[in-house]
Amino acid sequence: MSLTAPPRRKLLQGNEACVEAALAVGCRFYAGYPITPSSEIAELMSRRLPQAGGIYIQMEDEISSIAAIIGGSLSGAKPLTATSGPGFSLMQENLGYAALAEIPLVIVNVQRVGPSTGMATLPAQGDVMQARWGTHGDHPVVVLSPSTVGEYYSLTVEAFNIAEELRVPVVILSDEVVAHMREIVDLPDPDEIKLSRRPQPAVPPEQYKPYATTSDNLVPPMAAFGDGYLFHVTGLYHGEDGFPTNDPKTASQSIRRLHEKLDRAADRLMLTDELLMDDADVVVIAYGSSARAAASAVQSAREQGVKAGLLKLKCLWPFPAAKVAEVAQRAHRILVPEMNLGQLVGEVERAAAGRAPVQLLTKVGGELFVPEEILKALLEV
Amino acid sequence: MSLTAPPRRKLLQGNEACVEAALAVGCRFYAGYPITPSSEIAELMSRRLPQAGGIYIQMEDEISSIAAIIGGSLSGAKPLTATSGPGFSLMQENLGYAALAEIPLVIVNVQRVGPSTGMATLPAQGDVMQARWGTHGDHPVVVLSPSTVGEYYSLTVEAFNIAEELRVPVVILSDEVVAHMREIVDLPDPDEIKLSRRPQPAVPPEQYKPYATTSDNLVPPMAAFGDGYLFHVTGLYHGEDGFPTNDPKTASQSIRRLHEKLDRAADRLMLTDELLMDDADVVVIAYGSSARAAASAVQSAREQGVKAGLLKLKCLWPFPAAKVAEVAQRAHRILVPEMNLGQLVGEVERAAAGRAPVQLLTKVGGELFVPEEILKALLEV
Amino acid sequence: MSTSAKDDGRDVRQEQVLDLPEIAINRKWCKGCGICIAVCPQDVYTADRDGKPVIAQPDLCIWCERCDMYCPDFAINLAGKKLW
Amino acid sequence: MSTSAKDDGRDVRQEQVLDLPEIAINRKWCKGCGICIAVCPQDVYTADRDGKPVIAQPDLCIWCERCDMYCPDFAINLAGKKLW
Amino acid sequence: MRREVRLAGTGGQGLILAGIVLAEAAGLYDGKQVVQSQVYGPESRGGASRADVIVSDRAIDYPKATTPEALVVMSAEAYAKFGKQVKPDGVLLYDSELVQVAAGPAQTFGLPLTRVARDEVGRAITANMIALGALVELTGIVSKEALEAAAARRAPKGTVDINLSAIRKGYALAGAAREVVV
Amino acid sequence: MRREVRLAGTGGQGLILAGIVLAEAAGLYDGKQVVQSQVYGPESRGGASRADVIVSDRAIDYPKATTPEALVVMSAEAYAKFGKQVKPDGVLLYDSELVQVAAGPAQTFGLPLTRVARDEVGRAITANMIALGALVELTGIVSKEALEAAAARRAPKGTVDINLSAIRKGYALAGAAREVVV
Amino acid sequence: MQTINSTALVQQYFRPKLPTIWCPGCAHGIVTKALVHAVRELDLDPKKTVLVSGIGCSSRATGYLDFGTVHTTHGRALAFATGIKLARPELTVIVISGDGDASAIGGNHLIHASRRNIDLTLVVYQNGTYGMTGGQYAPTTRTGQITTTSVGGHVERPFDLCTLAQAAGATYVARSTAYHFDMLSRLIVKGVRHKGFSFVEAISSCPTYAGRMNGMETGAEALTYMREHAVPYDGTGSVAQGKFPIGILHESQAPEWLEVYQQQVIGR
Amino acid sequence: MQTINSTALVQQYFRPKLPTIWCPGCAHGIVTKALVHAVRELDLDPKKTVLVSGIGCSSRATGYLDFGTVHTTHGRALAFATGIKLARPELTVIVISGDGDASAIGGNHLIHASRRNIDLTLVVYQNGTYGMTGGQYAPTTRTGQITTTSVGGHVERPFDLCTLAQAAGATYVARSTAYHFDMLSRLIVKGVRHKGFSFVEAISSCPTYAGRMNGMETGAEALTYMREHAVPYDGTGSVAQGKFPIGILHESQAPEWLEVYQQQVIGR
Ligand SMILES: Cc1ncc(C[n+]2csc(CCOP(=O)(O)OP(=O)(O)O)c2C)c(N)n1
Ligand SMILES: Cc1ncc(C[n+]2csc(CCOP(=O)(O)OP(=O)(O)O)c2C)c(N)n1
Ligand code: SF4
Ligand code: SF4
Ligand code: SF4
Ligand code: SF4
Ligand code: SF4
Ligand code: SF4
Ligand SMILES: [Mg+2]
Ligand SMILES: [Mg+2]
Repeated sequence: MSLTAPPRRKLLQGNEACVEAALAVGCRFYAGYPITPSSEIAELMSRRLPQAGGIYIQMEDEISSIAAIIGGSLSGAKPLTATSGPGFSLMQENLGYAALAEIPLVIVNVQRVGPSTGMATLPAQGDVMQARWGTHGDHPVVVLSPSTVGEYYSLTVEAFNIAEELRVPVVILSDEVVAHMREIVDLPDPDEIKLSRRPQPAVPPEQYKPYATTSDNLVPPMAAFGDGYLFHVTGLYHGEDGFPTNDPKTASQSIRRLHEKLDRAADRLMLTDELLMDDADVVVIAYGSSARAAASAVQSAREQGVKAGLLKLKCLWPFPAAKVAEVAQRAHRILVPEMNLGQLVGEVERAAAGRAPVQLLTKVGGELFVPEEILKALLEV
Repeated sequence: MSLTAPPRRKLLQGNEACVEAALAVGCRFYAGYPITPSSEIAELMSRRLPQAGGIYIQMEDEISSIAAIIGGSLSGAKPLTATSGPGFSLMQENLGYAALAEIPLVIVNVQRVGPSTGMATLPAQGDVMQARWGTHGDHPVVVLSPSTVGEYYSLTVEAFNIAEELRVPVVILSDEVVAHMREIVDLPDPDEIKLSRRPQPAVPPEQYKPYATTSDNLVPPMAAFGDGYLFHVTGLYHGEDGFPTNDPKTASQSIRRLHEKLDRAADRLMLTDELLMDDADVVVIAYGSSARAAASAVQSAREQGVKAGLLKLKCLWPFPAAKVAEVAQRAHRILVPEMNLGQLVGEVERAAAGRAPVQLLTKVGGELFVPEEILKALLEV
Repeated sequence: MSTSAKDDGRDVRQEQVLDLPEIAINRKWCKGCGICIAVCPQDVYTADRDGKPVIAQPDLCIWCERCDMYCPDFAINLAGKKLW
Repeated sequence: MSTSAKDDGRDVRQEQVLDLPEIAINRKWCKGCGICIAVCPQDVYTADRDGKPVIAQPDLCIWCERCDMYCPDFAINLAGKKLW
Repeated sequence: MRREVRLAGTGGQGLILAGIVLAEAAGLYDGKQVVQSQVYGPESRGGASRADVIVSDRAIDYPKATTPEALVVMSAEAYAKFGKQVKPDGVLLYDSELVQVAAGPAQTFGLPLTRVARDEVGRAITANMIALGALVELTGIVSKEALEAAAARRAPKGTVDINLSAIRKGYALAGAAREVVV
Repeated sequence: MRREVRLAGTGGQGLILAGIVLAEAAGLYDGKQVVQSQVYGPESRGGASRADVIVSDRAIDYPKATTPEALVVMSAEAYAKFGKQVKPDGVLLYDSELVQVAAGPAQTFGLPLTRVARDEVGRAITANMIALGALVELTGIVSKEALEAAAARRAPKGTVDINLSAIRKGYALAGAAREVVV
Repeated sequence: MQTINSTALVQQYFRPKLPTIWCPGCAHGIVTKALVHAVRELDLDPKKTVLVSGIGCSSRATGYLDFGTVHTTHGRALAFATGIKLARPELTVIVISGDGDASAIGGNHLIHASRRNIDLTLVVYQNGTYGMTGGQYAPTTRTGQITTTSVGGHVERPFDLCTLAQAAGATYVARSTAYHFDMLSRLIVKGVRHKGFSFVEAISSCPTYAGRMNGMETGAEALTYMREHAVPYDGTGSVAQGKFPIGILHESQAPEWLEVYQQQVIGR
Repeated sequence: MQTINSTALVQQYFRPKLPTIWCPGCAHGIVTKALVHAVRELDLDPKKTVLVSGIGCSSRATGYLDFGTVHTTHGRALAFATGIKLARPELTVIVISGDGDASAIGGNHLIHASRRNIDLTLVVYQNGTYGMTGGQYAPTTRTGQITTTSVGGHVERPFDLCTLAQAAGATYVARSTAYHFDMLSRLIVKGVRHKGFSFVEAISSCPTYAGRMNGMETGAEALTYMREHAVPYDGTGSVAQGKFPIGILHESQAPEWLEVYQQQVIGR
């Protein structure tokens, strides 16, 4: 037993990696309602948070869970909640509130098979479009999707940082597979973890306008309650001063700014990995667990002489349309495997705009793609 | 005062037309929760339904409202609820239930400006994508959108009939403008109104399987509670017998059937109007209130020598992709005006697949398009 | 209460002590609901055409504060230091 | 209750009247929770290796119905017409 | 031809009902296309009230009034808000005892609507019908027969006569005023 | 090279923990890539239990075991469910007192895991560690040093020795059995 | 009450779906048996009876029972049931719910159903935890209790669901336990016969989580706990620390919703 | 209590946003005044005080008040407030809600906040209707009352919100009316001082809908109604038909959530 493990190398379950990352990046408030396959996040948080002086509270449902973390964020916390499809559906109204009022927060949706109760213990990628469009009205949202436990960790860190930097709700769309499997993660040194913090007001309280922004990134500084700044937060359309308005011009400007804010952060939000893409003729565009089978298939295809490549998307929304358009320009064919009946493929087709044929591979019923299924499609002519 | 009005000609407010149509097509159960700008539907229903022997109940929120109408449908009623964005967001979880369990019902969403509370008394078309994708998991849904009071009437009749024929939840996406304005409607003769009824079991109770289907349209016959048939209804994936299953094959088949069911009804669900489309070079694709300004603009453009045409969509989902593809083949240019930041335009682009350039016109902030805005875009070269 | 007593810890003699309040009506905020008129036990107010209060009989005021208390629109203020 | 009395309106003599129930255990449904064994006041059952009941001393049964009543898995049935 | 009119004042003056009567006159009795709309919202409570009516021979595409050819204003607030939106050569009809009107490009007709309603017709609430009568007299946007039929249809039981007499007062008042203007 | 093993039995036998120990042996001490997974769901309660471990030198793309080269079964139910999925030339290790195994293409090793745990190691719950020891002896999927280090790391306070001795019993049992088979 | 005769009960009222998914010793099976026992006593026609449940271990009961059955979404069973009943008043509608289902996510529907007094009977399988998701704390978890999200002991106070239902307006409020099987069954019978909304709290168990984490591994221990802590309701509700009253805790008359609606609104 | 002095109150605690959007005579303004009067009495520092409201006419109050203010989504004010308080315990958090907001869509948060006993004060502006959406019936609408969705008279029974909050576990429960201004203000003061969850029902009015449809057109009539129907709480709560008790209806001590959590969970 002279062997010693590298000190920061850990075997972690996906949901556990998420919890550790959240703690490492400064999350000290969690409000949630248990649901399979996300409940480990709640359970671990209930133990780990108080150790760090943070607070775990179980709310009466998912509606109040997201409401509570919005409240926590207003008090200055970096808050987290975790859920799965049914709970995510219930969170939609308040998710829209967070988007409009520009509240930094992170929601983990561990996808299982939907709609409705569906198949609670089996994985799917069926909430991709919902994550973008689930609440009423135009609204900005950032959606990340990990395919390994290590990514679950790093994207959780990213999620908090993006939320804070851009004052936007960030959704982590994981799934039952990545949530429950264990993999080796080399935890970063705490000092090396980027810890973004929402921009703070530079003006004294009397001059503070909670939605006035002078910076290029269009993100207004955000005071916390108790910091001495008095301001109003509302889910009504509001001007720079935060107060309700029915003025079409102000309303139009403010909703456009929210979207423009994400447009300007396009580079920041372009999180992709490329595998053998340099000379690829046939490109698989995949994300989450499906990307793992895809990676395997792409390598096998290469072995069989097909110039296959993989574009793995780690940030699904905003969708990297420019990148996909560029891929479509070069590739002969694009394959999109999804554990749903075709969701993100719509965006791929839209971005490809006829430049390359886009083929959808679907897998539903609670099963992962096996590499052979994707390989078969890669080898077709 | 010798003048007499045609007996079935009425000046109706949009929401009133919806109520009259619902009653005419056999709706006898309403459960809802008031919200601007839909509340007139509740108020009128509360008066009109008991006159017809039906029941109006106000529930504690929108979640229970849709739950109650699902229950009502299971007891054989043709039920209705009406809401607006915030309530529609709250209905999403149970809307998924209705889709998976194939419950006929109709939901009216009178769109106002979102996200969140937004601008409660001003119109928008911001819930178009949500209506398709708002709940978690793959699910089928039918979405109709009226642009006149007369259409509000006729599409309400259609909505109930489609819901019954296909065992699918149908959403009517109206908006504050069409809901609150009054127009002349020639009410159809009651005898001329089509009254579809969900297919009834042809087998005796012992042989009844609530999700077994033998007909080409893939719609399983539906018994009502109290009719002597004993069966189980669940939001879990289920086999033909209605009981939960985790079997990937059964699960996959059943979710695919739900989607295939709508595919097979494509003709039934292709509800479009064409204006000057025969030789149109520049085509406006519009729906709801925006289509009115578009119609005006198209006519003005013609007067100015531009071969403009309008394809008005009355059924937004399933999206008439084939039709749009065909239009894109012929047209030089497609214009899509939306009272949002670009929603259905994504589907138009996807269907056009690069065959014709697609230009989005957005209008947000609670204002309608004025015809001149669309005209200007039509006249551009 | 006696006039010579201290009130709020300050010497009451330094302030102007009145036996009638100064009634200020903010006509911009007033919505003419008529509450002040209805609750005044002394008929101090009458209504103008918009239902807004007109101070008709200031001398009858007993400084009961009802109008100030019940005006839903913060449109009435009774200023001054009560004599009693 | 006396054996000659009518029960449920039917003549009890036409059925087989027993002073011991026939205990049937459905081993497929039984999950070996041990409730029956624990609640039996007469130690009628012992447990097999899976914790499922074995009818060890049927004669001690006093037909109290606890095992039937408390088996959460509908795995025990006491058949027969009670003597009393 | 597309024609737009607007009736504006405060809640309780019955202007929405007047808009509906006008719309029914056009749509049910004159056989025209018509769109009637009004403003909703927090402001509508007790505060401002407004009804727009668009009448046309062919389908009405755009459903909102943009530059009404005739505007009836029955409160100062309504005048302040909408007074300038009336068409240059249009008709601005106002209650001369409630509203003060400045000179502008529209033809202005100040009529003592509420006073006549109260003192001559006998019920202040009929000011809206007097306004309708005057409006129709001045614009001919609907036929008088249609207006009267529509008003009779909507009038609460037992008030048909009083409403019709109010309308006719409106014709008369406007007729007289026009002569002055012309 | 990608190698897959599966441990299956009933809840309470500690097979998930065994899977984790194996995964940590590979990942933390042998420097391999590893994926450990298990089944969740209603069935997992009290009923069947299963842990899969995939070990590889390079990144593991597909995270589920498809045809494990070694299968440990500790209940009849588990054997019925997974017995056929083991690789043709693979290893089928079973508790000889709990499971009856039919002939098949895999090499079968019936060891009295639970009995040895109870009677020789002194705690029935260590059957899982005996199984791990045997598995490693037969497959070499991780080094023995790594296995022991990982087991020591996860062992509750005061139970390191007993767990290690169980593992070593596993080596010995499997070693003996292999000689019989070979 | 007749003898149990589980086999006959199963034959008459169950679907061929046994065994259940419930863990060994889980009292949900006993509560279900008491419920079906009551159905037999009431001689309900399965064709005119609908059982509605939410989501949770307890809510799985509907799948096994041969009636019209609906397994709805989490917390919403009462709202679905409201529609089922209103659209077809001749149906007998019984709702099965867990404590989490009925009082966490579904708490609002519980109080509103209590207030409205529509003729429904709700049976809550109360095991003080969310069994289905792995034993986290629930609104019914006792202070100090260990759960998977309160490993050091729970800090909140639990609802007294009967008190809550009564305060919200329920006209029939009763509690029994799986151990007090006959009483439970009788209380359900009375609840179904009661015109208006009936609330029955059935103390159940979760050996796998709540039990195991709090020193009551077995289903039998849970039954003993119920025997030792339940005391018959004495009309005041005051019981010794840690004990709880069982029996009919409240009964009153108020107009049933549908009856009033039919008379006063439709009949107008 | 000091004199009202509305102008001083407005200057000290209001934003320059008056007049309000409330209809003429709506008592929401009076209740708000009583609330701010209490704030002055408590001498709360606006920088350490957060007011949270839902959606409704009443919930618009937060926009006028110069504190940290949040106008949340319909029914969810208590849930937002929970997060605000937990993440920064030194804040004084007061929640403003309508009866619809608090007890229709928000009923579940009401009972859970009552149970948890986090140190929040809830003031419900209770006017027996949904004013904002046009006067439909609410869970607080009296039987027989006319509303825009019960034109023939309402058929349901209303909640007694105080009874409900108490049954759910609230440790401070009080009711007053806009008419009983001083008492209302005092009850709010005590509620804020009370450690734990405090529930204050403030009977308000809706002249535009509830009033007009039920023969009380004016705000003044509504005040008269309050005067005539409210009776001081006598310790039993029994009042004549149609009357309602006002005063502190319940007060008890229970551990405050954050205190226990900090001691027993974090401190472990
Ligand atoms: C919207 C939603 N949130 C959460 C869940 C996860 N969930 C399923 S059952 C349950 C609680 C079950 O507890 P209870 O109702 O007491 O039933 P038990 O399992 O204890 O019998 C939860 C939280 C869900 N299915 N849906
Ligand atoms: C989710 C949702 N549903 C419905 C509404 C519409 N709505 C706004 S306020 C309100 C009720 C207001 O009643 P109450 O809380 O009593 O306040 P009041 O206006 O009477 O003061 C409703 C139903 C909404 N905004 N959001
Ligand atoms: S203080 Fe009293 S008496 Fe004086 S004006 Fe006001 S209400 Fe009347
Ligand atoms: S109470 Fe206030 S708002 Fe009402 S009339 Fe008097 S001053 Fe005006
Ligand atoms: S009936 Fe009673 S005595 Fe007989 S076996 Fe069952 S529990 Fe034991
Ligand atoms: S009570 Fe039933 S399930 Fe439990 S051991 Fe006995 S027979 Fe088996
Ligand atoms: S988890 Fe608990 S409640 Fe669920 S079946 Fe098992 S023992 Fe029963
Ligand atoms: S609608 Fe009613 S509650 Fe709302 S402001 Fe007007 S009077 Fe007050
Ligand atoms: Mg439970
Ligand atoms: Mg209210």
